[in-house]
Amino acid sequence: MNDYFNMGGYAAFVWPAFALSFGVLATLLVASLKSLRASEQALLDAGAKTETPQ
Amino acid sequence: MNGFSALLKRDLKLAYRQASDSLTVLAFFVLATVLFPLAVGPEPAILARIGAGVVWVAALLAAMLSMDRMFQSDYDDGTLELLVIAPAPLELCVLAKACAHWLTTGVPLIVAAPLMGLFLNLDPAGYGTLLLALALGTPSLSLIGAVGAALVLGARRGGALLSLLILPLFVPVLIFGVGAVEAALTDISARPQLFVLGALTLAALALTPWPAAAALRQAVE
Amino acid sequence: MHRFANPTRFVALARAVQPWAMTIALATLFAGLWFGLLASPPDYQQGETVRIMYVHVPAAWMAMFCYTGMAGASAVALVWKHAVAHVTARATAPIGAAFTFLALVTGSLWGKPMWGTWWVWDARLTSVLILFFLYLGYMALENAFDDRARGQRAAAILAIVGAVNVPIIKFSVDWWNTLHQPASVVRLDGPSIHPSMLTPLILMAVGYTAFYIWVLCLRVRADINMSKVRALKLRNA
Amino acid sequence: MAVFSGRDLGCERGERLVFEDVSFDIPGGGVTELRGANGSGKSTLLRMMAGLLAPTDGTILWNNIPVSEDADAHRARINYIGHLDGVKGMLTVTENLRFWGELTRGQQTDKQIRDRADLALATFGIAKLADLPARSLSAGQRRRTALARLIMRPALIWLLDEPATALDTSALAALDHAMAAHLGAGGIVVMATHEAIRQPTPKVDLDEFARRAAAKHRAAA
Repeated sequence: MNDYFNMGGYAAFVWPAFALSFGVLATLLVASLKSLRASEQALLDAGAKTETPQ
Repeated sequence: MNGFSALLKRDLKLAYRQASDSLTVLAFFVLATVLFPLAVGPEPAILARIGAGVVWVAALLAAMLSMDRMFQSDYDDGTLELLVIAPAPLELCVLAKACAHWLTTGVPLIVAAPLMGLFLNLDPAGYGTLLLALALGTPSLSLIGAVGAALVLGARRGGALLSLLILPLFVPVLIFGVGAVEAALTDISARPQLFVLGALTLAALALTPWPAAAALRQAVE
Repeated sequence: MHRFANPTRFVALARAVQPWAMTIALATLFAGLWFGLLASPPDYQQGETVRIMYVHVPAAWMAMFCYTGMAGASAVALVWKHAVAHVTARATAPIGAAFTFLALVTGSLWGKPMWGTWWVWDARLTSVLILFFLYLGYMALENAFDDRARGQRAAAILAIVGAVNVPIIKFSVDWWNTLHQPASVVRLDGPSIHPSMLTPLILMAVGYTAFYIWVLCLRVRADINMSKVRALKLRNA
Repeated sequence: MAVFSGRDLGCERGERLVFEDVSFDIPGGGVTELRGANGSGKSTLLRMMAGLLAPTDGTILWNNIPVSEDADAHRARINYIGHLDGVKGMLTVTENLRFWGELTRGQQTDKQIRDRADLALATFGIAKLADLPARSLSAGQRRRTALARLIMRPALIWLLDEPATALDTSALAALDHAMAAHLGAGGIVVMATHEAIRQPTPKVDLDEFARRAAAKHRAAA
């Protein structure tokens, strides 16, 4: 199992590449989800019925 | 066409009366070029190797200095909104503005280029091609710059923003401009690069007035 | 807000598409990871580093795909004056920039073991770097104005001008790269792709596209909500 | 008889509804005042009539033909004086006026343009300032130079945005005189102003339109 993680000696390149890719995409996703929640809250505060009665 | 000539005549008259503007651009061009020997050392072989690139980068940055003010004064004093609704076509006005910018900025750079070549120990065989390449390339800098200047009208920190917008668009002109001079220096023909430079300028001449005019119209809306 | 070019229909569309995009994205990304990391052979020449291709190449494709989408939406927005198209273009920009950033970093991570340096002036990496600045220029211009509508229109024009220039930049960078071709540079994608490597690549590409649509739906809905909030505040003011 | 009209015009800037369902009909030889509180959209409506701003709703018509169908003809038909004077500080007063004449020269010769500029200077009493650089003029003198532009290019419709700002009594008299001549020749004047114009004129009251629209919304709610 251990030599698998070793990635034939290139572990220092393969794992960071995957980790970074999914890290950045996950951050983007979370930020977008958060901004949607905030906008729906702001819509409620402004007194309109929200566009999605979630 | 008389809209074009009227605006060009007025802009050249204005530039003549504020001659300091083009002189500062020229001074920047010389200064930027002089920085490189100070930075990389006076060793003639190195300077000769990077000379063409340095002259082109300095010329490009110098041309960009006065670009964001191309429409700014007309925008501030209300002339621009009158031009937008004048019966004269706005695209022609954009061409007149770009032409005035080229004459007041591009041409001085071309005239000063050989001196810069001297500073950078550029092989004199390359001077002719350098002048020709600058003459063919700088018009498209002014034309693409016109689009950028129209887009940043009224934006916060327009100058810095303008360079971020149009420097990527200057890359082809830079690559073929320097390529032409380096081809001439290695005595292979620089014709292909010069043809591409000419093509880029003709394309810019035909394509840039439309987005620039659209940008001006939405700027005065 | 009546001039908002039927936002309700667009919001309904976004809400309908979103769950589908989510499930497709998660499924294909998971499968892509599985195949990419476990179920595909190392390359006989590059060894395990070839696996980086599964995150690098899709990111580079998405960088181009998002910019084209942004330019298309901007063109629709300017021609048919659909404010919703502006919103789509504006929502696409950060996603496209993220993919471009990933393409650059993973490209550099892939280049280091092969060429020994973190950055190499390979033709495609250079073009993607310039594309990254086009994204930054779009986003910077978009919010450089006090009047939001001005920013949207100016950025839309820039996106179209940028889109026209991308092929010209690509052509000149390729030409420049072949001219200054240092002997040691190996072309980035190495040997022709072995079929067993194709499946993870395609899975990841589909996964990234579905992810883009998913996040796009989120950002568009958030943007339209905020516009409604501003309009309500103005009306009650 | 020519008529300049608007049907159910609406304008939305960003998320703000400036005005809606505004209609007007102005026959040849008629002067109309735009009335309304600050922010009611007087300048916006005037800019819309000038073609600087496309209406969000409704259409502007000339002889019942939408002006958008022939924008160039509409641009040739109007003369717009906005808040900004559109005067270049570095040029003299005459050069400023001649520029606007040359921009839309048509078949006029230089002499005709010069004579027309002299007439414009005389009409607004700034003949003695002719050779002064515009930057040394007072606000009122600059406003007179802007108004002189009305004479430089004959146009059927005068769109004046608070023309009387910074004008002294003699300038006001000159303006009235010029307007009377324009109206006598069948021209149209639309003016956004606060001063009471001496003779009673038809009005387009944007506050009235706003009240009606609000009432309609309440009725519909």
